[in-house]
Amino acid sequence: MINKMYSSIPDAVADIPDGATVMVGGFGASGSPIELIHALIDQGARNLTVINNNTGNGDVGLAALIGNGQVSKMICSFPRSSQSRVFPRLYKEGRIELELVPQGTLAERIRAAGAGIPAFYTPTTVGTVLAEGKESREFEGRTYVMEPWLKADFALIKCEVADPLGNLTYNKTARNFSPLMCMAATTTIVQTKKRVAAGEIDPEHVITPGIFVNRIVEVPDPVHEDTLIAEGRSYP
Amino acid sequence: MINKMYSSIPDAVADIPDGATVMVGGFGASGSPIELIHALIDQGARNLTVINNNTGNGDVGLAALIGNGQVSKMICSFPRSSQSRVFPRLYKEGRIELELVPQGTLAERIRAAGAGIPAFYTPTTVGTVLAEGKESREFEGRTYVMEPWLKADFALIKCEVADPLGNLTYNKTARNFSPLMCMAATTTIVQTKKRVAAGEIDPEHVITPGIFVNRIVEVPDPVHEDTLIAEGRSYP
Amino acid sequence: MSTGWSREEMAARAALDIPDGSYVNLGIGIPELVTRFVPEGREFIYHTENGMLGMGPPPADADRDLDLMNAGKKYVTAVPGAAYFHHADSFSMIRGGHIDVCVLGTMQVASNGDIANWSTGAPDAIPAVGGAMDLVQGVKHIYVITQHTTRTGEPKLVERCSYPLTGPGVVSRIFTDLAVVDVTDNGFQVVELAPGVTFAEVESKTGAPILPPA
Amino acid sequence: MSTGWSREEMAARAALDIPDGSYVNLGIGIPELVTRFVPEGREFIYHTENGMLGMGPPPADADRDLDLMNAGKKYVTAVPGAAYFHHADSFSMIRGGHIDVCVLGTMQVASNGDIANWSTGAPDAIPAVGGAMDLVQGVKHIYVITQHTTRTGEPKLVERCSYPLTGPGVVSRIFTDLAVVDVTDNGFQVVELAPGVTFAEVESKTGAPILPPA
Repeated sequence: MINKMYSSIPDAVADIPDGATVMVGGFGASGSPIELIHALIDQGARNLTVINNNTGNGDVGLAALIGNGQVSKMICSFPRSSQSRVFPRLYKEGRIELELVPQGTLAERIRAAGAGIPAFYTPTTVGTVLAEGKESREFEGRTYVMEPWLKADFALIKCEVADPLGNLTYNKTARNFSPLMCMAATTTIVQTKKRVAAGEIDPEHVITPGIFVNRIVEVPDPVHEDTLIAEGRSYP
Repeated sequence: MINKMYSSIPDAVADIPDGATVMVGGFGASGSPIELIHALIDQGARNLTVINNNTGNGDVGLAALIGNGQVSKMICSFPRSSQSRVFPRLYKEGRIELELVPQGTLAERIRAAGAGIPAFYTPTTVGTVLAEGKESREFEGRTYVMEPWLKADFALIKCEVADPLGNLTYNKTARNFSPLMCMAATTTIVQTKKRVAAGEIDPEHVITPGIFVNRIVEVPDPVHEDTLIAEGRSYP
Repeated sequence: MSTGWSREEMAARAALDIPDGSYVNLGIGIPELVTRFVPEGREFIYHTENGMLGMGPPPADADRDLDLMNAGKKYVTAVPGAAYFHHADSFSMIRGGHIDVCVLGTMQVASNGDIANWSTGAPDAIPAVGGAMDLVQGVKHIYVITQHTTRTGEPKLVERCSYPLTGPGVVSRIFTDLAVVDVTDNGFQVVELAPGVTFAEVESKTGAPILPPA
Repeated sequence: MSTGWSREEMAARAALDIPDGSYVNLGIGIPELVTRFVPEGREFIYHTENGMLGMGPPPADADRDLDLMNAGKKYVTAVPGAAYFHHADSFSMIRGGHIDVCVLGTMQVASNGDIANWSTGAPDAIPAVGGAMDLVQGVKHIYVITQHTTRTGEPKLVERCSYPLTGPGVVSRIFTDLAVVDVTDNGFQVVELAPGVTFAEVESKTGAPILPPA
């Protein structure tokens, strides 16, 4: 029987090498795979390029990974928010690179990578400084810019329910970028709140089919970034 | 309260004009909105461009629409099958135009229209006669062709459950092209087997969000193309 | 100091111009107040970029679900008939022209419809764009709610934006504390003045030529 | 007439070369037989282009669901752990390189890996391509199962396809009634002969240079 379950979080992230490109699911705190990120901090891979909508909050999760000096470049749409201090500091010190991508373009570039589409055209950024250096082209009298796919070596994903084949469901708006990142990464690593047997997820309700998932670890009581921050926690 | 329900099938398709481009959901017999198609036959619009994976079977549904002389052009991936006789006859007589599009490209072009992506690149057809006349381009050492979005004025769709806001679910592989066509048509007309109140479909299980749907008619016991053909039926 | 409209009145005035049944995306700040002033007999469906249609009001603290946020990362609820979806589907709704109205705050808006609301362009600022550029290019009608001038009295309605653009030529209507202003082929055009506000005052506080109410 | 492999034996031989846990798409005809010969201890997950992973065997007539078909429009079943999805997601799996193995029938296959299996190119034929061109460009490993020659004895393994291509340089391995043949940088290479079949026979029935088993 196909079984993608791992029993240990450290084992699931053990082979992420220095220099890897890593997608991290989540939009702000919702859907952020904190346990997998903390395991990556313990594991210590450096010089990572990380793709996420944001740059983390407080001193836990993605912000802690950045704060630990493991990330050399962020690809994101919104690198600052009310509780993000780590990235802004490193960025102003010139110690971390930023590729700013509008949110919809970020989502579509990730999907394109998963769908085998090397490039597409979008109206987003036309007429702005973010279109500088991009190839533009007219279709039906309107100008669009060309955007390339965005792939990753690994994706770290949080889901609600998983079966051993890797079929996943999510909870509410914690879904956000995660189904797309599962498609776009060579190796997709998932932490699930609940594990069920194959067949227990209705085939009509599967959000991420198992073909896009490589490894799953069960984390029954995941911590939530907002809770950790409210408690004043930091990691490690 | 927003209510997209129509009580009459003829009313739902009444304004489809001559010369319209109409997407028709379904893959072969599964998911084919037979009642809506038959209403379009009764309504009589002509010179239609129809987009579907196939060209219908027997003398009912899409094949009957074509047989009735209402379709001047088909855009599809597989215009012949074991039970398709109408299209092949008209095609050989030079009375209907064909745009042949590979199945995955057809799906992606429809999605692109719904997603505001005027064109994208795909490896499909590279090195074949179907790439002739298409613009090609290299990305990362591999050749791709550019494909444009594919829009429609109307989409005729069959679903399983709908609420008055237009949230839809489908049944099994009857889903196929339908969620994409809902996105790509200016006016999406849906026949549903079952109607429920808003909120009865779990928000996690919605396949087509209501924003992509304009009109819904309840057809509690839809006929199925395979059954009609087995019974030797024709329409009108 | 003129009387003019309060923040709430600006939001209520904007809500009046949104048709029944519209799919609406609201920016952060004053635009969020629109939900409180939906005119009698109308229903709007709220879209939030992070993946939801049918967004409802904030929950009581005890009822909040840590996995149910809006694009501003505030906790929200779902109304009956809501749907969740991933980011590519969410931005397909935006980019594909399926959202009817987007109401945004802004730093500047120009008489040709240009909007600048994402960056001051200051050299030491950390650029952060989010979904703003997708929204202004994709949504059918871009409305702006803004104070007519900055806190220091500088016009926010200008001839040309000095801040980096979010998008060119996209804004159709502006709701300020002083007036409702359309962006037309002839530039700014006042369509309605707030109670007690004169056209002369609006004109003096606008950084571009502006036409009086017809 | 040589002995060689039967249709079932060809399918069984192909199945031997598919690793455990593979995501597999099967073409119509002999490739469909692969499902009957999954080697002991292995599990394959079948993908069907029209929108399903975890396709199971055909149902009894009484159990068939008119909404559950495969890409060949035959009624099928779903195994535990199956998933349904729309066509764009289905072809993302194909085009995006997520399917491990596709086993196809063919009219011709060339020693450079070209495959022609969608059209004879006859002027009066109605062209019909379906998902064939997506599959050959997207799936990681393209296997072909085919009789070594046509019914009239013409080679199907050729130097250059005379029929219109489905895709160039995409086939990696061919399972015929006479042999297992790899497409290599040096052209066709026999890797295994069917019982009772000589290399000389294979060579004489192949329309291109072919190398003997190593």
